[in-house]
Amino acid sequence: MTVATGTRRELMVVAAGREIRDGEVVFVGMRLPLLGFGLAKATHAPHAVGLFENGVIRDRPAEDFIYTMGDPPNIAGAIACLGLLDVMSLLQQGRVDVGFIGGAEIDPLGNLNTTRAEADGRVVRLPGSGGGQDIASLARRTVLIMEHEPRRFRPHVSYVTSPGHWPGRRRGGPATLITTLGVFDLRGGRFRVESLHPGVGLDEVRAATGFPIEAEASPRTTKPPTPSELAYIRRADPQGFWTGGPS
Amino acid sequence: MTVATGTRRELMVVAAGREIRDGEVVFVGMRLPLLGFGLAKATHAPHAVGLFENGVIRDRPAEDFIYTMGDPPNIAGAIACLGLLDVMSLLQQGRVDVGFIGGAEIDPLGNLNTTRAEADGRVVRLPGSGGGQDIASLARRTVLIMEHEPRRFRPHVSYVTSPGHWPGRRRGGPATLITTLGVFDLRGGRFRVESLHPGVGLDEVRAATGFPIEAEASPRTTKPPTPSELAYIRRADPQGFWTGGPS
Amino acid sequence: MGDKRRLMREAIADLVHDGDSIALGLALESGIPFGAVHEIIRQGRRDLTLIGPISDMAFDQLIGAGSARRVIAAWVGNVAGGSGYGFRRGVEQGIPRALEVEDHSNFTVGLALKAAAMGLPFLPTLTGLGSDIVRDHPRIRPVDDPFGGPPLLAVGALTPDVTIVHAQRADPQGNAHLWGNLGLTVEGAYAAKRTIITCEEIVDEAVIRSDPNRTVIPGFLVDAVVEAPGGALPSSCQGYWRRDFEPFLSYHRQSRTVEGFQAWLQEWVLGVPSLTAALAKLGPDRLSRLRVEERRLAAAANFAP
Amino acid sequence: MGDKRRLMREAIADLVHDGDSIALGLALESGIPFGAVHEIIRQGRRDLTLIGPISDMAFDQLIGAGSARRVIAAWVGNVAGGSGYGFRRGVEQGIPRALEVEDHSNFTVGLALKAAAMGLPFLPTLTGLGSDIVRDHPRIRPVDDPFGGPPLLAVGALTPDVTIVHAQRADPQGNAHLWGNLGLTVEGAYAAKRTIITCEEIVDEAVIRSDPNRTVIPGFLVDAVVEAPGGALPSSCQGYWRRDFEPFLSYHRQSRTVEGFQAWLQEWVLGVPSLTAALAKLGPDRLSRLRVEERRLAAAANFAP
Repeated sequence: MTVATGTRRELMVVAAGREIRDGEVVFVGMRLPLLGFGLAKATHAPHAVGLFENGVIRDRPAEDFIYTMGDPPNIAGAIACLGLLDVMSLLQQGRVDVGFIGGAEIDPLGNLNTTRAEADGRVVRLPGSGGGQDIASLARRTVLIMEHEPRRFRPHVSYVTSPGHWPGRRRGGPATLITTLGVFDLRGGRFRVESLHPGVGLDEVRAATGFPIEAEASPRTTKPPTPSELAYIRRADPQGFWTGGPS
Repeated sequence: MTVATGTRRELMVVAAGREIRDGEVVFVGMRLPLLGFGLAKATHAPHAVGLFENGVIRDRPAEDFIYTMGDPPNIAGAIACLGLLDVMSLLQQGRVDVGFIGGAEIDPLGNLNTTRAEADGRVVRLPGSGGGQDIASLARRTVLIMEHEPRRFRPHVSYVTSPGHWPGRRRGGPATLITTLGVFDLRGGRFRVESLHPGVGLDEVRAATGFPIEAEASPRTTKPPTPSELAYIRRADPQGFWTGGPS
Repeated sequence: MGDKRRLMREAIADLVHDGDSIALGLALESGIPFGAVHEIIRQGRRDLTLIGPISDMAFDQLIGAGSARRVIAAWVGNVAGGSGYGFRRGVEQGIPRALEVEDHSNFTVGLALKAAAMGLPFLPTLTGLGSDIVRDHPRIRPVDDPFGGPPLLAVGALTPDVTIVHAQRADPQGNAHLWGNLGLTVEGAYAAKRTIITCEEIVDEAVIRSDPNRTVIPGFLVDAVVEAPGGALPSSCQGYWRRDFEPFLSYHRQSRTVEGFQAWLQEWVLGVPSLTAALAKLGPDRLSRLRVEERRLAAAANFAP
Repeated sequence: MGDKRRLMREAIADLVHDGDSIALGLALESGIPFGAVHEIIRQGRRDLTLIGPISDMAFDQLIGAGSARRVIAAWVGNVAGGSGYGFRRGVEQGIPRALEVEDHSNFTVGLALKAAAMGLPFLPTLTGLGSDIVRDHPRIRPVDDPFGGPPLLAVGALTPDVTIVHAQRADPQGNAHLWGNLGLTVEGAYAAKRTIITCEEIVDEAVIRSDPNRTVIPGFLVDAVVEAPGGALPSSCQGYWRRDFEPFLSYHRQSRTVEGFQAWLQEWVLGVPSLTAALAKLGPDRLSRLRVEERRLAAAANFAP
């Protein structure tokens, strides 16, 4: 793919940013969603507020590149530095409109597993929930970010770390899934293609997904980044630390 | 009573100070206990720490006279200014060794009423618990401070604002009662004269107490303030705002 | 997040309605937003539910003025004087109108606000066992320890319609810096549906962002920020105003009778159009005695990345 | 309150015992007390239970060194690299020894510490409903809402034997000033039986008293205060040290194999006598690149009475 339309990860950043509406309170997280938040702030959502689970509240991106949410540039110029329980309490109150979560495995209901997986018969211990379970349980809606690989898309995840759509849910649930291949609408417990990234075909997606998915005969193409969106991303991630890789 | 031995309220301050042991964590409160805390710090308990329910933690008295615990001199030079729930949490943890409470009415079990009293058939609404119920419930021991008047010492208080000794108690309870007439030992739910203030007789005390009290035939006399104790009190309360009145 | 600066009159008119529950005076004896309290009285609000830990004079004034129907608090009176006569007349005689009281301790009213601030229906506690306060209490019930320990009490969540806080400074978006004793201020702001900040100074956002740990109330929880220097007088505001002791005593004396209260109300609230006018009425000498001129600054804290 | 200043070696020797539960890294990726962590390894502690929200490399090192028997955490790994190989070997293969894991989310481990900090047996929450983490969990059970709402989960109290915190500064009595993101630092210090503060600077008590709102851990909760500048490296310490990114990546590479881990352990922990020696090993250029020289000071806050 040419520089003009960006790498797939750049596409994912743009798609993530588009999930944020102006004025919303966003549980941000790191990597692609962090870039998406900054992009949204710089474009269509200037009044969005970002919460980080370490207690940091920001209404604009850090002035320097950060590797973790605790890095000093994420503190300097923050609106507030509170405690973890303060931001989790805001989440539990229902004051957080949208939260971003990633996972190692996903199933059709948007359940995510980040705790333990099986690979060729062996159990692989994954790092764990972090704040994933909390965002999945308590945000008004969630946006999921995944590498689109067959081993990650399973009819049933072996362990539900971050619950998706289930009968007992009281609030929220997965709204959108953004992968390396496309954007999917998960509202109401369905799993529908919303758009495919440029150059990605429906067959490729079905082959990379271990369960049936709904799609129109010829799905829309994910709107590529505008030049100014690309310019923003490349300023924010100059080394391509997060957005480099497969184009 | 002469200046040499001090007013009764000065005696009460000294008695309150003597209830504080070195190194203890003290839930202070205002008026006489505040002076008692300062006196203890200045004499036998240099390492005591004082908590105030507004969230202030001090290890020495305020440098100027304060009318309320929120007055600016009580903040300046404090160790910490936390929230009310932070100090209440320390209290609930059992980290507070001793707390001071006053009341409008008391009964033989050390139950205190600061909510509503009956006077000549009419209900009189009192200000309420403040932190009294919490200190009474949660401190490792409590020291009660009262005006010693018949209408205040009742076989049964009409309303238990701050619980005294009762079967369900899990911790602490009233240890000592300091009144305008003497000092009383309330441990274990008994009500015993420990000492009477200089010039006070047992008959006077019995007449001022609406229920039977235990006492030795000739109770000890409350140890009067030393000159240096008196000097401290008169520096701390130069106008006699709290320690003036009936000598 | 948008500019939330408002005049006191507008903020009270738009955000405080008849019948609302209002939490204020949450820092106990300091930082009581008397400027907002008196504007509420001037605008003739009715049927308010007043929420706080202890209330030093402010609730007594609202009750005496007939603005309140209900009080949810641990202590209502006048810390310097003791009893609050307006509160007593309301409870004992229904003057100027019947007053309901939901009694609490400082801890239980704090836990009620904290439960709401955490988005929970209740928080457990050990305080109050054996007290008459918790008997037949509408917001306090027994709860079992699911881990087999002895039973506790559950304090139900309390969500004020409005919380009013007096802060030292805030930016136009409502991000507020507070220091000194905080009491239940933070819990009250998180718990409320709407929050009004009155403050000594509205400052540039750069001042607030220079110390994010001092921002105990983030602006996205705030609906209006009102620049109201002296808005906590006669209570103190650390670093800005000393406590003005005399008005607490004179109010205590005057309010002993209904007539005395009405005279006080006319002279200090209804007869003055605004906080500014009330402060002017104190006169420059009084104000300069109360204003903190000395500076004892917090030690430097470096936030450079 | 007495002078609590100790050397790192003394503080760890006296206050951290085999079999203890230890909470550390409570501010998540910043302020991780690596100096204390490596001293614990040098002193050969065993059978430790490690408590924290996410752990960025520190738990992985303690596990790889054989110091830990159990982990109570929400996430264990290497934030820059992903998986923690020491953690994986412990869980998957029992290398160097079997490792038990009590899985949590950041919120539930925080509530477990907060319950202990509040002196409660549990705190209720809505998080985790529908998750496999809470199924058959030793510390999480259903609890009814006594006010009739839908059922919640109760998170049982977690009381660490020791909590270790890296602060910017503290006075000799252990009154500690912290700024930047706090994570679960305050809850961990309140919850613990013993607390060790390592800090960039031990300062005169007047510095601490100049800003009591910055004292998030009062000294009477602290057992030892250790002056350990750079004691959080390679993690950051706001206003003092930047994050040293390279060691996280090189440790991630080296620890992929047991041999690589042992080489790292020998070079950076067992082979160096102290934190001071480890910092010297980094060299002056590296240290000066990491040290924050710029000053962006918090806006003045006046505490004058």
